[in-house]
Amino acid sequence: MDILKFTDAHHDFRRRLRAFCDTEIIPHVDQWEADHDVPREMWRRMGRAGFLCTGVSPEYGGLGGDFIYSLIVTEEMSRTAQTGLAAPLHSDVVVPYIDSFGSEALKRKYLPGCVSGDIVTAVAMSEPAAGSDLAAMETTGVERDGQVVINGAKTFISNGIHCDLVIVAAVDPAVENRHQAVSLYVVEDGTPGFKRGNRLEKMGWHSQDTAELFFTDCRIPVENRLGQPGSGFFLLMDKLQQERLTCAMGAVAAAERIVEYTIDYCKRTLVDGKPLARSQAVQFALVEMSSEARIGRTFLDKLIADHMEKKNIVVEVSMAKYWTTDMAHRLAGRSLELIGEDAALETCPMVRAFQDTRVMSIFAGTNEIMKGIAAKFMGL
Amino acid sequence: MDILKFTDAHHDFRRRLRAFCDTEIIPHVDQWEADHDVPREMWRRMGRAGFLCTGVSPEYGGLGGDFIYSLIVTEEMSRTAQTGLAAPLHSDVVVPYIDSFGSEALKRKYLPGCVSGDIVTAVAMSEPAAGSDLAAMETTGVERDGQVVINGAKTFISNGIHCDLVIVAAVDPAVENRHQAVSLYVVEDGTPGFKRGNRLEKMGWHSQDTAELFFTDCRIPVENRLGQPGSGFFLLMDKLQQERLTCAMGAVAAAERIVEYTIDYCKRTLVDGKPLARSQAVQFALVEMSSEARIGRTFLDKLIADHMEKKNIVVEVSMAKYWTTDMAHRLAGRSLELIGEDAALETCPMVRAFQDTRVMSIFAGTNEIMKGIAAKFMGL
Amino acid sequence: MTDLDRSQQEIRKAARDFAKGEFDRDQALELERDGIFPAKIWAKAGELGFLGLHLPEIYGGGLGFFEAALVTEAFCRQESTTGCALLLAGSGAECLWRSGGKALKARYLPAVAQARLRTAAAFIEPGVGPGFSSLQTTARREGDAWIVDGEKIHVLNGTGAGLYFVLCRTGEGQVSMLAVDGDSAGIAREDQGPRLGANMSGSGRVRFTGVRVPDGHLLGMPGEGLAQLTRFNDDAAVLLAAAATGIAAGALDRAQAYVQERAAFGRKIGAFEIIRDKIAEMTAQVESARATVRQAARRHDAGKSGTLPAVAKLVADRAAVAVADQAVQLYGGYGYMRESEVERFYRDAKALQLMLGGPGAMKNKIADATIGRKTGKEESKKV
Amino acid sequence: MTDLDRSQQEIRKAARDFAKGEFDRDQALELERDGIFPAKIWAKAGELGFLGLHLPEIYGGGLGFFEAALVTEAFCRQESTTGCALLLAGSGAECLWRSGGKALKARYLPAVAQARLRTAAAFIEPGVGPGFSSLQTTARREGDAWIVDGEKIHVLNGTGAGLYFVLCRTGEGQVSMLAVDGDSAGIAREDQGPRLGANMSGSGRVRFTGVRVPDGHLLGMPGEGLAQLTRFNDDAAVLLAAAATGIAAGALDRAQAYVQERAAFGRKIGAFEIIRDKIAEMTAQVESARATVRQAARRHDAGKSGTLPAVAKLVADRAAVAVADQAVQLYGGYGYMRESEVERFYRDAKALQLMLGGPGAMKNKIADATIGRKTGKEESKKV
Repeated sequence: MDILKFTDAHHDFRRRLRAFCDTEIIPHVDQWEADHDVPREMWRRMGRAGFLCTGVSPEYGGLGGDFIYSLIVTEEMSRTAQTGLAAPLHSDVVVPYIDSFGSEALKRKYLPGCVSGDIVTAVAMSEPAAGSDLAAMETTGVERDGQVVINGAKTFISNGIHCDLVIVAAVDPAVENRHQAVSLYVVEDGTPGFKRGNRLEKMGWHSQDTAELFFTDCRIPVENRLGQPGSGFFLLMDKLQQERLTCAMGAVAAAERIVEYTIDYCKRTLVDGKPLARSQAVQFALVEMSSEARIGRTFLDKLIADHMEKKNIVVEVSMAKYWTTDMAHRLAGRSLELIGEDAALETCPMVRAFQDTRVMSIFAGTNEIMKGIAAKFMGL
Repeated sequence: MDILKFTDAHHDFRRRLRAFCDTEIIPHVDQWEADHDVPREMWRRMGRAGFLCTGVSPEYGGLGGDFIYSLIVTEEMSRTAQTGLAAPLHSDVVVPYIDSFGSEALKRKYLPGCVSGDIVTAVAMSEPAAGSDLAAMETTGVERDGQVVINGAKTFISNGIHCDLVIVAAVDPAVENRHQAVSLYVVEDGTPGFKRGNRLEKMGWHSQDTAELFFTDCRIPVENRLGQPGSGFFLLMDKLQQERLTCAMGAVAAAERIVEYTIDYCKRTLVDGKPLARSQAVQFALVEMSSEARIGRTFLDKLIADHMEKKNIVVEVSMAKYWTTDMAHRLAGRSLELIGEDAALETCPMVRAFQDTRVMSIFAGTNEIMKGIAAKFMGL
Repeated sequence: MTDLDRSQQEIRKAARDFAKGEFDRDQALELERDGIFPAKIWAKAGELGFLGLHLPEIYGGGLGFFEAALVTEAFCRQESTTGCALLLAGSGAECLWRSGGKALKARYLPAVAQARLRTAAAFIEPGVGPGFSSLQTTARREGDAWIVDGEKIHVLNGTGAGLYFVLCRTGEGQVSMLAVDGDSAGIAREDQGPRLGANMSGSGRVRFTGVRVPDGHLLGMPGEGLAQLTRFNDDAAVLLAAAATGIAAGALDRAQAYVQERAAFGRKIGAFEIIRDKIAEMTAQVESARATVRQAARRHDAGKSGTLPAVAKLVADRAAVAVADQAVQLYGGYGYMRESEVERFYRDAKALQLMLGGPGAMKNKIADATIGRKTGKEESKKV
Repeated sequence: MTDLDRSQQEIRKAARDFAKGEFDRDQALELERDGIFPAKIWAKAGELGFLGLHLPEIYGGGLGFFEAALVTEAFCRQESTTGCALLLAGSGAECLWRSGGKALKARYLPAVAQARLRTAAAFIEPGVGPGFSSLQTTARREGDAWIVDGEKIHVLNGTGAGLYFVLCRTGEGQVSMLAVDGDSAGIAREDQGPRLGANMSGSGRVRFTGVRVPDGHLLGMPGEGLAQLTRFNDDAAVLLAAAATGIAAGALDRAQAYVQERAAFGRKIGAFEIIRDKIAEMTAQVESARATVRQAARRHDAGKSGTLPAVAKLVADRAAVAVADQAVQLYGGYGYMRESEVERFYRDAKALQLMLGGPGAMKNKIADATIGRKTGKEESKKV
């Protein structure tokens, strides 16, 4: 039985996207990784081709597609083995804040650009002294006379260099209860007082322009607030289910790619004239890796279906985020061990997979945070 | 979304079965475990109440239910924490051989008794010198003059003491190719030359009457052969998917029971006045255990649905059998660690769970055999 | 700089030979099934000087934890449950050695080393955690004696011990340890039934009702009970870790022999890559546990073992559980049968792992030593 | 019977002090990023006598693997990649020490110990497995010399070595080892690009075209190459395991400091139970790996290490990977950044694990020693 119902339209979309990736992206990926950057133009190419923000309504230029389109984009982008052109982050994590909580004016102003790729987005939550602990956030947003003045620093912000629009979480220092003090603001590139730091050097995600962002008396119109003042926590909670699910989608896609590559490698690599895959120990490892990927896939598909039915599955999604991201990286590690000395070199694609998957258990709420959330909602 | 579609009839069946277990089984289980036996009469009670062989057609007295009934029986029997009244083994593993491959005469003769509980069945494959390796089987079945003469010994046979009917795998020594030499025969209790050994003393499954069986010039009519001569391997292969799936069903049910008990234990047990479940380390362990059980459950449900659609899912079922059985036992081990010194005593239900789940990775083809099968069918 | 000096090699060999000669497989199966202490073997081991090697020489020991660990490993390797029973026969005696008065030690310790006296650590009560803040058992002064009232559970050797080390409340916030003679009036013992493993030692529920204990039976000073317990846990961790190493080694011995003998699919199963892989993993676990336990014992003898006893127990228990589990698996269906022995090694390993508070307690101890105790009792907030 | 004698304690302290004083974090970040060998630190380490301690005294060593392991652990603990580079600088020199002629040893080994010569083990070729049955590189006699032709890959120090130990086919079924001077005509070196870890040592592709090697540069006798390789693998396993232990210990040091300093949810994260649990697990892995490596080194010095070098490498590599991985996790987002150091410790640990054939090769070795080599080459039939 198929848990997710793919239509012909979905299949067709995947075919077109795959062709796009094969010709426009994959041939350049090694260069982007070496450059630690993706050409800004690529976002527009991808948007123009209709592969960004597939969930946005046609009214704003989007496809108005269901969440299966997001899954397809995540899977196909995973195949490209690059992280700079972070379409799922833009389309499924950041833009939905504007789409769901922005005023009609903000939506009209920004969504078409998000869809077309003229606007690249980022969301700025983490701070140097406050990673997963949102209550420790120090960036302030003070609303006065129709303006918001933002001060503070954010770090580990994906798309930090390219973003034209950043959603910033900031606290109102006048509000005692930290959970009612956070608001989300949309800040445009070029706003005075908004500066980017350097590109951060990371273990992996080399083509991804992760950066620090600085706000110094950065003034924006109060209309650029998403939702009510102090509703930030609520808005974040509302969207985190999808963000975590998106992480799990990326993790399962990565795991499947790792399994596929490793099986292929072991079948085609001869050692003393015999394919590696003829070794029983190698076979068992490959079976175990495949099993974990398939088991993770089935769980994920079920949660996607539930998510599309708008079920509250916070416990299950927290479980899926931690389990699938750990699993993907565990598989990458095993892949290196099977491949052996070839995997000591960066030219081996599994090295990139190993380095790229490592962050998955950290971002979008560490896996420890996920377990804490699950425990809380399980009533422990 | 629900992967499996439970109808009102299913729910009603479960309610009746649970009531039966609560009144007829559970109060006696500790005694049965201590006795290392279940009263033979219990099989009849269960059959008369309509809980055996739910898949057998009404024509032979059965319910003619779908495989979801088997799932329900497995789950509810798992709740009883005993293994002697091994309904799933009888209903979903052994009887299907007769139901699928028996002649009309055999079916008319035996199926009604299997359904009513008057006939308890067993399947005899393993031998002292041939566990998972069917090709090394030494028990012979020689057909001559309308009779079959069986000689050999079988071991680790569940229901070995109570069984009224045993399906015996035997090789024709005249056939060179071992894979074409095996036939399956139905042997009745009381047949001269058929003897039972002693009840085997095991780590767990104490109420289960596992035994050795001996055949010495045991003669049965050739009509008691299932299928064609030499078709044994084929018949076994045909039914093993369901047998392994049944194991996975038992494993997931056991895992869920372990999680349920452990969470409850940790919530209600105070240490220095504080519930165990308030400890963060305990919470994380409980979340991890719950996650594994849920992930296994989802994979299992998907495979049950596929199995009901008669899909060939040999790879996935092999994966599920190994992964879920390992998982169930891993959870039992973690449960003991969380419970602590209380779990050093057999009075702790998790000790029985620990001891009972241990065999799951061995029976119905060891988990190493499962991985070998998966590797083979994955083309490694 | 070899690993064992000549005398240690001789001790190990003697222990191996003794175990090989005296431990009987079939008898062990019976004793374990019925939960009976191997009294005869114990007596002989005491007679030959294999017990309490780490106690001072005047009490019948004179060597160290290192040598006691060697003997324990050798015993458990040959026969898991019997080995555990011999080690556990002197359960808690380290408290007496470390903190008891001279007269008390002279009276009881030689009997421990000579296998004339089984001792029992009576520490646990329902709902009492590592902080012992809710300890119920009390000892109050009455003249020149202490009057003990309370109930202990999970007392190994609980029904068979001649001397109990009882953790009691002797005043507000004051926990002390008393050595209570098993013959004292007012002690009621109840067997708690079969154990998961180490089932020759027996778990007992021991009720003390107005039990009169002479003053000299207080170990150390009033209020030193928890410190004594902490120290005891390290002593016991080293020896239990040695037992676990022995169980792991014994399970591996059996698995190695089995895979070289058992055939399937046309050859010895030891020729299959995946079986070889498992044997190698098991070997690595045994060797690594052994090295860790010896390091812990060596440093413990030198009085500076730090986190090593807890590390050794954590690591060796896991090795024992994993190796015995894998041995069961390698044996196939036979591994699940009692007569296979390895099924019992597996249960013993798991039971050993739960002792002294289990892995959680070991980890707490390690974390306390490395990053300090928790700051206050505040519950962790969750996001 | 303590663990380290006074001189060993002094060596360890000297190594720690040297590493603390000379290894610079920021410089290491740069060198590692660019794949540059830390030549200056290496020279100084050689000058001060920290290199090749396990070589004979006349060549600048005079101690044992135990001491060399102590130094390696201390170096890698302070600075993973630099420590690896210093160890790997003498890669393969054990082959020369064990099997080379006196003149050859006198010429090259002191230079290794004094950090004037980097050496490289040139063993691997594409598609050549542990049996070396398809080895392509050949050495044929021509007068009083050998002519070497062939190509090696994954040669650590491949572009920077002054001496290569080259495994060659010298006849039908005959594998031999030659020490080839890096200055010889006919050697072409190519950098294979950035490595996953241990990226200051560089992987090279080295092509030998009609390279003339004097007769005295043959190590041992023709046909002894595989035996030499086996022996070398044990030597190298002990030292690489020590490096892995150092990486694990260094990652733990950093994680401990971090959790005691970083705050979240209103307190230091080291106060959270789950963080304490992780630190305890990491500590257990480090201590257990260390004990195993020391046991292996001790026994290796005594010439009876058996499976221990392979066990030590298997266990210590896993400890290093797991502990560094967990350190990255404890650091959160910062742990994924290059400047955190622990991200590099993690990559180094994983790269180290792949050396000498990785875990699979270690397990094969252990299984060979415990249940014998495979019986023939027959493929396992599956059911």
